[in-house]
Amino acid sequence: MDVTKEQMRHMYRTMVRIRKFESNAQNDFANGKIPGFLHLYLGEEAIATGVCENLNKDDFITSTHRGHGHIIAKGGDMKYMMAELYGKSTGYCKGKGGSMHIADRDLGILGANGIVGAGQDIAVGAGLSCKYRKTQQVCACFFGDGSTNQGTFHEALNMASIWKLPVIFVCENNHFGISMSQSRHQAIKDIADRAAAYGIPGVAVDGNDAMAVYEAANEAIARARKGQGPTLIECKTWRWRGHFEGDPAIYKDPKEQEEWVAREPVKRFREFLEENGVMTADEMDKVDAEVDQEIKDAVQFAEESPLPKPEDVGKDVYTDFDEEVRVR
Amino acid sequence: MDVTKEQMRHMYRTMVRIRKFESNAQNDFANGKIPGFLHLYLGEEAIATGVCENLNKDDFITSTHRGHGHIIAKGGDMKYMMAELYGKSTGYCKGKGGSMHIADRDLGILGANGIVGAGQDIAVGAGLSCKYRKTQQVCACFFGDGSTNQGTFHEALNMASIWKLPVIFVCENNHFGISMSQSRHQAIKDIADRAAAYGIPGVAVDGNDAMAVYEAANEAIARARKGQGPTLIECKTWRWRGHFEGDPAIYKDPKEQEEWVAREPVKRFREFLEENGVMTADEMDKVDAEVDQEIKDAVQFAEESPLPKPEDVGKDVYTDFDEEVRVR
Amino acid sequence: MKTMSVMEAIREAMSIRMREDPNVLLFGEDVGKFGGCFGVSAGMFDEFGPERVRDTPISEGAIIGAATGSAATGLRPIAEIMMDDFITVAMDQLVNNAAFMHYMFGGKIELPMVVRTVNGAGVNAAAQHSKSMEAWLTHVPGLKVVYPSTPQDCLGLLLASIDDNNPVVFFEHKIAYGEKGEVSSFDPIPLGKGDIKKEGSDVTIIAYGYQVFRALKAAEQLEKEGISAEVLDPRTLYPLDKDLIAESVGKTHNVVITSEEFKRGSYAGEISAFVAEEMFDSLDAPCRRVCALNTPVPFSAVLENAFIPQTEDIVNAVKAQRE
Amino acid sequence: MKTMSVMEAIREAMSIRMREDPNVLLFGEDVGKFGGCFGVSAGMFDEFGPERVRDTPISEGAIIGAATGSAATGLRPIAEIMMDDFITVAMDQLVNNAAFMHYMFGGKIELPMVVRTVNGAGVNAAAQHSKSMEAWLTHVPGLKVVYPSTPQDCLGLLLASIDDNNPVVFFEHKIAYGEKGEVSSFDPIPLGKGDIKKEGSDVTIIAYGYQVFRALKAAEQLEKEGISAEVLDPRTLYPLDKDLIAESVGKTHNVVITSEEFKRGSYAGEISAFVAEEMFDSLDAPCRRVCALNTPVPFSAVLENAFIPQTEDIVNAVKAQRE
Ligand SMILES: Cc1ncc(C[n+]2csc(CCOP(=O)(O)OP(=O)(O)O)c2C)c(N)n1
Ligand SMILES: Cc1ncc(C[n+]2csc(CCOP(=O)(O)OP(=O)(O)O)c2C)c(N)n1
Ligand SMILES: [Mg+2]
Ligand SMILES: [Mg+2]
Repeated sequence: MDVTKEQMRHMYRTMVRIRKFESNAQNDFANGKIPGFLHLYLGEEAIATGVCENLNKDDFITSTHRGHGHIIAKGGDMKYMMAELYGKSTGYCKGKGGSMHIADRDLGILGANGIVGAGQDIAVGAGLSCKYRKTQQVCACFFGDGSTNQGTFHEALNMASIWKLPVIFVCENNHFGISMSQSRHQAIKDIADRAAAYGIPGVAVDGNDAMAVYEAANEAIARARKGQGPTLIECKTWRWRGHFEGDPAIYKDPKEQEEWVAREPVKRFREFLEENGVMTADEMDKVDAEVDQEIKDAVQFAEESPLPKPEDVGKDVYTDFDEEVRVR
Repeated sequence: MDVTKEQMRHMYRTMVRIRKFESNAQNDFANGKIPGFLHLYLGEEAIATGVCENLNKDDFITSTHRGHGHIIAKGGDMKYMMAELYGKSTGYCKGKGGSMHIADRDLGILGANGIVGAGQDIAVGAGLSCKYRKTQQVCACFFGDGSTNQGTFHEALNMASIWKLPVIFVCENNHFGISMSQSRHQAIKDIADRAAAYGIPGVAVDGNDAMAVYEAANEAIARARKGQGPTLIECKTWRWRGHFEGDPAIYKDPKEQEEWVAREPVKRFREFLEENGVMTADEMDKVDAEVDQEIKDAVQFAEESPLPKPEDVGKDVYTDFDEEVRVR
Repeated sequence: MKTMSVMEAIREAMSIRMREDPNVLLFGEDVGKFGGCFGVSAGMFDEFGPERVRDTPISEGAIIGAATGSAATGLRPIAEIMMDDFITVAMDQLVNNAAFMHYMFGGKIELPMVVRTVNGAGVNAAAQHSKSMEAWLTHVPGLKVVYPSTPQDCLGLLLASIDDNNPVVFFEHKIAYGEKGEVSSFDPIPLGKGDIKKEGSDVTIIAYGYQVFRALKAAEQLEKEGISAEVLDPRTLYPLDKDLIAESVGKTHNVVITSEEFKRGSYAGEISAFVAEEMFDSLDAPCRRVCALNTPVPFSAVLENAFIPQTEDIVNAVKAQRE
Repeated sequence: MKTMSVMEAIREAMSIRMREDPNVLLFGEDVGKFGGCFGVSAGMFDEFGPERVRDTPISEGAIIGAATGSAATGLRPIAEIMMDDFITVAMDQLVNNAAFMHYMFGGKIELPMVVRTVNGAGVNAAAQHSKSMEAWLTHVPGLKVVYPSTPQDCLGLLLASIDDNNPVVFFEHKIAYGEKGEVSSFDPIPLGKGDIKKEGSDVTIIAYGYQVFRALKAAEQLEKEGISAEVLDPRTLYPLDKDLIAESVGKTHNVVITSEEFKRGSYAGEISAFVAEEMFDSLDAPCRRVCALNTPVPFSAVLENAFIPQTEDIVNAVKAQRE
């Protein structure tokens, strides 16, 4: 594998950025600073990290309701993310989207998405665009295990397959769709096996191992860039929290939870980096501290940012005119 | 296999009934007696015949836009079918449905269906009902190769699989969805292979061989009645005509067409029956003649039947009140 | 007499019928042990078991398809679509099949099925989790559409919906779940009968769903300013109680309609059109509609509050109409 | 000046833009060699090749999703949904995503995409192949909705739709394809501008799509009976040319609106409501709506003819309004 030390260091930073962003969001939600539905990526950091490390700035991703990790890994700016979570006018979506709709066209982030399964066929469109315009771009499409039972999964994989589109379908199998365990929502063990239905490669990897994810994505992306079409990568992982904040997740088996938390991705990656002499504990601690500061700055930015103005509610429906606003 | 001679004789009659009904419809359409869209089942007769021979009167089927064969095989009355095609008030649907919507609840026929893929999850509902009410009923669900790229296919097979519903998914792979050949609309050869994505059995059979279809269906239905869940059966066949009457089907390879017509199901079944001493040529000719008479009677019934009354347009929207009708 | 929340009333109606009729069952995403995304079916899994309170995969199309197929073959399913927003995924099953089947098949198949789903803004859930799309459903021949407000109405109308032999879409508003009220009857309330929630003589405020609560507050405020508002809750959107509306309009000669829909193409608009078309001479002034804005539902509270048709908007509309 | 059919005009508009802009492409079911279910793209495959006139599998959701994703990333796709009836399958992609994206993302992603689809009864195709569901789309913030009638309007408005940076739903009527007319301009016609198809002074008949042709015939008949009808074709349903409507109503004081939709919840109803709400004092009589019935579309010609809003229904409505 051709991963450089620099990339691995970058991956470490990415994972820590996700972890700390999410932990902070968890607190902010508990303290009532973040409204709405909040779905955290805690425990799944290795996936976005491993995949996005392979992507260029002009590559695309589609994301889900649980999107913060993807956005951070693709280079999203925490300041604007935080401001969006807070509903501020400086947020990525000017406070119109919130946690479930963060997007950044300049970074190729085609949006978090509140509709389960919606990202899959948007990714097909992005892939079509890359192929049609004959660029070397690709689109990585993140989605959960639960979403693989939506019709969109099926239609998207089929269409990407016949058109040999440069799309990497990344299934984050955290073993639950809200309260429904994978073993109850489908009668197969490896979601990767579904690739055969479309005549495309399917691989299952340890989603808590950033290097394993990196490797699988690297191969899939190389295939895609060569015009050989899509790949389905299943990353096995675990959702640490409830489905959304506020869900006590009583349906989880505490033993399983414990086992998965023991295999936690950030610590594992730290150990890997240390063992392989890529980074020392001190260097990593330094990164941690820098990220702490980044979060602090982002929170401050968000807190100090103004709320949207009510009269802005009618803007951005269309590109060329504003909608009427009620005057009170 | 436990098929009786009587069943085989019945299968012969069914195939001939379908063949002759469709040939007659083809003519009637050409002569302007049947309006609307007409999708013929010519060349695919062995499938409906082989599957439905295994079904009881109280078993269910769901069907497609190309539904005449299924309805005849499940016991549909040609008189009411013909009257429906003619748009008469004595038709199965009182002239409200036409070719694409023939249904007969008493025979378990849950309707032809003009929406590609719609039958699949209606069949799941019927299967749920059979299982929930603990009857020994099953539902056979017919659909085309093209429809296997709809999301409904995927959702239905997944749901039927996890709930182990008594549904037999019968894919009629006639190698085309309108003008798009199977080799272009999906990157796999055997649709039966998609069963693996749901952890259920999938088998591919020669769809022009009534006995092969019977056999595969027999096994699947036995499984279903035993509570072992759904099966996907792919029946390879060929659409003789254009997609609908009026389509010259220039996109078809004449050589392929010729080869498939040479493997035509009715003639093959005749030969099989004769060779195995089930029926003599004379006996079969007699059946043919009887069916000719049945068709004649059905046409006469349809022709002599009254048209619907315009004021009936507002009836049957709801079970308990009529909709307003415009007075001219 | 019993005090209940809207949520409890809905749960009670389902439970009553499930106790009486083994062919009634509930399915949807996370309706089982989890008790539903909002907790509506909490406890029902324990009472009725996994066959009758059934978790589904995330497959809205198959959920509605399964409701249709099972209703056609002997069951009386209640299918829950977690949010109205996700009904988009199942529009084909609901419209081209469930709604039209009885007609397409010449009246020969009946579909006693209820689709329960959840509407409404006000919880900062943004564009894909906050809509109120009842207009789509009321436009469709073959569907009945119910959108009750009070606990008593929710209970009685859900019983009637389950008893109905046609596909019924039953709307619930996520903010309304906590609203409490007295429940004195456990009988079905016939679909198609509206109710006067407050009598008045100067203006008829037609409101349904959560807007009833906002309209009642508005009426209270108006009362203080000497304007007597009647609050008419149609409860069932289709069939619509046109007689009750005609009666009320015949008395007040002024109509304000409020709903949480996007204003353009709203069912409130259909009511406005029908009032103007059929009761033109009874009207002293043009009808006014107090709906949400014609924008996707925004996330931030400031914007969402501007989006939602508030109590004061109703008050202002009534006053403006009298000028 | 050239005589063209509606179908040719639509094909011409697509071809013009595809010749000019390599980022414009067409995809949908059987649009390739087959030329589309109704023949609209006949010959385009030969001119533009399989990459640009692209057959899709039967996956309407993925078709709209692919349009959305490709529009967001540099293309200007035209996606064909074979019939309006099948848009039900893709409502989620079209509404929760394509329509809302620009807003949800704070104005930062533009979606220059056109969804072309085919409406209408009259060919004995029954309930699942004959609907006119424009009301669903006009209700959705973020979509523009175009429904032109004449070949000239089809050409100019499709050019403008392709040029637009918002998702546009472009309706065609299957019976209208054969209508011929003169085409003198190959320039875009701006979205949101209506057109007076025939001047008149006694009543404004608002009609769009195929109803324009029926309305023109009705106007001719009325003329003979001494009633001067103006036929106003909004052409774009949203944004709607309210100014033109106000101008016409200010002159005629009477409005009849016709569309082939199910009457209840129709966009015709929205227009009726808006006229009554905003031009109440200009009206001599209540608006009338001449729509299809509130029934699924029946198969048999006798019933289908009763379902469709016919020329004589428009004539009758205008006359009844004057009584
Ligand atoms: C179409 C649709 N149906 C249902 C939901 C409600 N919902 C939100 S997230 C979720 C579970 C998704 O599970 P999975 O795909 O495994 O993702 P995870 O939450 O585990 O990351 C559900 C059912 C939705 N947002 N959209
Ligand atoms: C949802 C939907 N999309 C498209 C169509 C138009 N259509 C009717 S039949 C058909 C092809 C179906 O192909 P297949 O499933 O293979 O069945 P076959 O016609 O070959 O029997 C298409 C695209 C439709 N009726 N419904
Ligand atoms: Mg999951
Ligand atoms: Mg086929």
